[in-house]
Amino acid sequence: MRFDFTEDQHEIKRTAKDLLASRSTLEKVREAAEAGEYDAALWKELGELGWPGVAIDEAHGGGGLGYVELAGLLEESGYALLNGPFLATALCAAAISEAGSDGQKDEWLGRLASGEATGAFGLVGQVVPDGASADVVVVADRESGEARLLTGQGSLEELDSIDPTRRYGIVEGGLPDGEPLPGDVAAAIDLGCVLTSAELVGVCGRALDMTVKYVKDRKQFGRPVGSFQAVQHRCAQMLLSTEGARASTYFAAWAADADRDRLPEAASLAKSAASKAGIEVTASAIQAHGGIGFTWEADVHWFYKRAQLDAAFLGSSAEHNRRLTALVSP
Amino acid sequence: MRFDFTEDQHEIKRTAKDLLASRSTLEKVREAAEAGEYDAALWKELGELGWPGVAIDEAHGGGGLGYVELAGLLEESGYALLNGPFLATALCAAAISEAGSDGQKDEWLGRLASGEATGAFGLVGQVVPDGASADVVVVADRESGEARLLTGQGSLEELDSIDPTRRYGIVEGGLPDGEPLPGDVAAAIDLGCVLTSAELVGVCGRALDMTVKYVKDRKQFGRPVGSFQAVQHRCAQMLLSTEGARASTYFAAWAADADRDRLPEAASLAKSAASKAGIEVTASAIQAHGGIGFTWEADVHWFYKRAQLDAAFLGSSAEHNRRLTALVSP
Amino acid sequence: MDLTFSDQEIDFRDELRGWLDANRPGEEPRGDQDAAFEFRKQWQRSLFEGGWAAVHWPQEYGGRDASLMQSAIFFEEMGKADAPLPANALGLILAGPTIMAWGTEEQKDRFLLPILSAEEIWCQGFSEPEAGSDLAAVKTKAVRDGDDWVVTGQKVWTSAAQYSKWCMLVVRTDPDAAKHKGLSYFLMDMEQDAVQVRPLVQITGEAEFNELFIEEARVPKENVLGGEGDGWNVALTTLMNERSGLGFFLQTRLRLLLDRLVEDAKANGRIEDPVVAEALGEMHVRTETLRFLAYRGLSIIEQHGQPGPEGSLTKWLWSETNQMLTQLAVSVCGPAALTEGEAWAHDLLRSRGNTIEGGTTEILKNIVAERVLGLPRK
Amino acid sequence: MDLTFSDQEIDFRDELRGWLDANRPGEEPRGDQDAAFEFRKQWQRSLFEGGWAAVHWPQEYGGRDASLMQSAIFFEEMGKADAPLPANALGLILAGPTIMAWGTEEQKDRFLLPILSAEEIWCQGFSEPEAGSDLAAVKTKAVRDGDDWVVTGQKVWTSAAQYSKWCMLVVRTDPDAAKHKGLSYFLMDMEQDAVQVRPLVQITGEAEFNELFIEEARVPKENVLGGEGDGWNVALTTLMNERSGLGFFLQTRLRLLLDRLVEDAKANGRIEDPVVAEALGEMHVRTETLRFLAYRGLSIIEQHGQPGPEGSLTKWLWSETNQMLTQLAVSVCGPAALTEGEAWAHDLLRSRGNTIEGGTTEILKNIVAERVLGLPRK
Repeated sequence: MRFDFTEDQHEIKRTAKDLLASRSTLEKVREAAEAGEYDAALWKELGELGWPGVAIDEAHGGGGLGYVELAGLLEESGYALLNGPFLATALCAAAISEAGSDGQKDEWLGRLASGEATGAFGLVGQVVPDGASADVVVVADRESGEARLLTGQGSLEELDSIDPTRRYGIVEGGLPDGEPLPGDVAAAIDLGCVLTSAELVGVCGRALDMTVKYVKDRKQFGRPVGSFQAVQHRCAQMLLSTEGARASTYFAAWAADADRDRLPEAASLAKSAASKAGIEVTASAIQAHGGIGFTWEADVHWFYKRAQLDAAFLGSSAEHNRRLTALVSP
Repeated sequence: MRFDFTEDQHEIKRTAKDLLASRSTLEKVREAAEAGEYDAALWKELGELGWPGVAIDEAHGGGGLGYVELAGLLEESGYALLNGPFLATALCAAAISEAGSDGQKDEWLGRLASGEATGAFGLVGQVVPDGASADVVVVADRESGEARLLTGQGSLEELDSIDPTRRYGIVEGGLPDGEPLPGDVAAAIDLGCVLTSAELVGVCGRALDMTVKYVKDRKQFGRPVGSFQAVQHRCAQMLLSTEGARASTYFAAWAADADRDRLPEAASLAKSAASKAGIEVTASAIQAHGGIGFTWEADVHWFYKRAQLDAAFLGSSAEHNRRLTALVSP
Repeated sequence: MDLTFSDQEIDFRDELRGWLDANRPGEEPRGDQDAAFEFRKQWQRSLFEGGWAAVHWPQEYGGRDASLMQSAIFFEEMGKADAPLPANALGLILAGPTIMAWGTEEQKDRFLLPILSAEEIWCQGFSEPEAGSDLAAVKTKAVRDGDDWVVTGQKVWTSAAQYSKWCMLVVRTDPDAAKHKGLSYFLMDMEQDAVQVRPLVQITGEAEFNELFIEEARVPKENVLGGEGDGWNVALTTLMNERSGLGFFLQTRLRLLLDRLVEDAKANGRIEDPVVAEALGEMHVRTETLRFLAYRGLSIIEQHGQPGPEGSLTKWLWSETNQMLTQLAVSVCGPAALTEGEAWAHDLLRSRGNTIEGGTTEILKNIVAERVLGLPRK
Repeated sequence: MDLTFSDQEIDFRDELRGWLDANRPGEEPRGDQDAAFEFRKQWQRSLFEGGWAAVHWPQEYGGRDASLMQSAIFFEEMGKADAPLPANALGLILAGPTIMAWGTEEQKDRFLLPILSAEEIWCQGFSEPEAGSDLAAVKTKAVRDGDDWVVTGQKVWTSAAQYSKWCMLVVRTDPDAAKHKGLSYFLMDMEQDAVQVRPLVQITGEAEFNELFIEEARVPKENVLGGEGDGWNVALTTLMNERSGLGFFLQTRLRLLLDRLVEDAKANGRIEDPVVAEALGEMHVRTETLRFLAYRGLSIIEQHGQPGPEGSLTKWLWSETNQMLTQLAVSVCGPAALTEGEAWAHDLLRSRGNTIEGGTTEILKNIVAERVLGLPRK
């Protein structure tokens, strides 16, 4: 057993981190958020690097790697709050790979892999990341197990959410008109949970790193804030939540690649842990920053807002907890 | 508005505290728990002082005071873990006063008031404080609103609980055979919640006092344990929980005397707050005592065990939370 | 124990309700801060004309000599009527009482009436970027120049500074004295070029607070409150007033918020889910407990002349509950609670400040542990 | 990333399973501590004869040179088989490895084999009534008398002391040295009148731990482990071994406990209550997360030679989850979970010790903050 990335996987992740640290800084994320648009040049570059298609099979123009590698990239894109529709496109590609017809795969996977087209994926009645701006959207209904493919930007109504770093859409009413996807819709949703969890792990990781740095530097009552036991214990709890979410998410990504029987349970374990961690860790980060953390100027609020949206997306922690009990007690 | 005892009420409570501090010390509670029996002399004395009958009307041989006074006494008896069947007898008297027939009142209230007879009260399927040793037991069913009066010691099966400071019984199966009580059974249960909450407030208060004293004295790493911020914040949380439960319970006791329309809500507010506080505060007390707190020799575990039983009795915090929502959204 | 209002309290409440019925504030403008402030200023003028601007002030200064309980009733009724806070809340609650306690007759004559009438708005210059909650670490300094003090430094978290004529300013007048000595309390005129106000945008996108950049501002010596070097003690008077009564306003608002959430949960059927029902019930318990604690705290002071532990618990319980309640709204109301501009979404974000502003929860717990429970300082 | 066991790991596991199938320990006697200990001693003899007593020990000392992962598998399988811990757990896990690291050849020859075979049981004499978790505050002192050290003092929380032949004892041999200097690490013979053992009854009514009263006990100088004054460092070796592998045993037990609770909830229908279902699901997440963290921690050490943060998180998460789970059992199982002698009732009480024994959660959080996150000490 090796519950850790291989050297190649580590290398992919490290390279991604370095790239985003210079190309998608929080200053740029802020600019894009305030302007309401993404960095098109960066998206083009990521497409050339093969990010959106890393888990798409080679026959459809993808990198032919797995969900473990994709999860590693998404963790880094969450860490950077990547200025672009990477999660949404990856989710859409995963859904079409999993549940699409051969024709749908042929039509879309190559374009999504190269970044030429952007995608989105979501559930009926819910908020969909980048749903209003995507070229192709897959909307699924967990109850009925059906899904539809919608093409053309604007096929979902735009929703102006509290997280302005991303363009959201909303699916109102029931399942929209569109091409049905014939494959395993439940698996597509589970993959979505895994990948969103990976982003949340990155969000938590960054909120924790920012907080640790801040409380080491910031002094109050004549000593670093981070030397107060209450702050120390808060940071320790943030670490526990983050590492727990990370371990569960890595397990789920591995199950997506290598042990599909365990995917439903693994996806809910990951999404439950990551949703809870996301909300708690980012709220804790604001608190540990004190007054500064409550300002627009400090960057910590972007992570809180992203975590709120991601935590609700594809099912909250509470919903996945119930699903887990239903899985063991059918 | 005066959200505080009157001078007379304070005086009753102070006197009770002083009496119990000398007559029902934790050493004596421990002896009685280990021997499996109560201090009969103390019970006789309390009967002479009129404790069990303080809220019973004068026509039936009681003190003619109210549930506020009784709650004050019960808080002190919880604080001392009073070595005797005071709560159970008070609950039974309240149930008969509320729901009993004239005949039942005439037969039992005077004897309960004087302490000549002991009583108990509980719900079907649940554990009943002092249920196996009482001379008269009222068993109620919240669903059907029915109640039965059972006479003679041993009318309930004994249950050897984790709290050996008290003799418990259990009502197995449905409503037992016995004389029906014709009156307002729901109100009798609500009164039981209020009075049990009062005991829990006392339990919390004592656990907090013991803890504060301990962490002031005990030194580790060269300084008092109570100077560590984690311990300080733990104690502060214990105070918040205790004071919250106290304020809610006093409100409910007042409603029992003076505003019966609000009794159902007030009883659930009190029992929810007090049950939660009881479990949390006493567990926290053990933790703050460190290894010592985990020993039989230290007294703090008696409070934890009592809190566990009281918290489950007549409905847990979660059950009362749901009831509150049902009350506002019928 | 008597949890009904006394006749006197009922009279007070009924008179207030009658006045409120006849003088509804109307709907506060949303999204335009200046308009909203103007609206709250008008509202205070209306209160002033009705004699309701500062019920807790002595009659001689235009108040009603209200008891603590009446003051609580006042804020509770305001909360229930969904009335805004008066524009000059800091003047009414903080500056006024502090000036009454420490001011000279001249200062009282000069400052109190314009506070009441909202003619002159006040802000509070205590916090500093480096000092945070630690008043003893104040660095803004003042040096004497003839009859004036010349002030230089920076303040932060000053709400309403852009609308204020005056600032309650804590400054260091003696750099050599021990940390909390050497402070003085100034009443600083904001209308001078040496004082620059920069809005501090918060995570909701609003700017309730400001930074204050002070570069050789002048404060005449007659505007020192208390004596030179008395700043610490004068500031404590201000801080002690900080939450008096206001807690009832917040509690009442919380109750209204919970009622709204219950209505939303009924409307969309989520209340049928036992998990939601239990969580709503828990919020009900916390909200009512808060109210009981607040009233009990007042009763204890009225009966015993000394505050019990309750006063230091209510802000902590309120802030935590408000955060839990708005988070619960996300699961009850779904997308709407995460949509920019929606009330729930705003409240969710705004609530994160509750455990920071006016003393972080960490500091409040320290205070409870050390001052209420008497645990040893390190 | 590969979360399947390697062939070598599977071979190891299958061999162990085969042996376990043929050598079931049977049912541990309940309620009689001496009989239970004798049972666990027999169980260790059986493990010893099968070559399974200490898989993580080097082959030359009778172990199997097991990798960390194999060691984990060992404890996981033991947990799954509901096997008891071997009687001499402290000898196998703590004393053995510490003696291997610091002992002379004579000491290794003398002590290791009887540890393995359960012929000589070991206990740990670190904690003291006044010192608690603070090893630097150890007061038990030893003075030299010819070739012996003469030891006087008191120890506490020594489990299995009444059955032990030897004690890992931390004593102060130099009263003048700085606090954590001046300590030495003795291997003390328990079979002398100068050592009195008094059982420490815990809140469950059982006595897993003891107090040790030491009044001029003698320890020959050849029973000092490491050099005089090396006690702090030797003790750290012991403490570093404290939870190795054992965590998997606890995690597996927790999983079995949760499975039992789910079965109980199915049997009495409480699982139909969404509030119960959600709570059970949360326990599921915590329990599996614990397992993932534990395995991941091992992988990180195996890959990078350095522990990641996981190792310091698992005991904390385990203890908190065990408390939550047993409390949940009260609401799922009702009266049975509060009945003396019932398994749930026992586990509820016993779980309170989890956040105290082996390092309180407060101490663990300090360690995480300072050593893992690098936050400044005060």
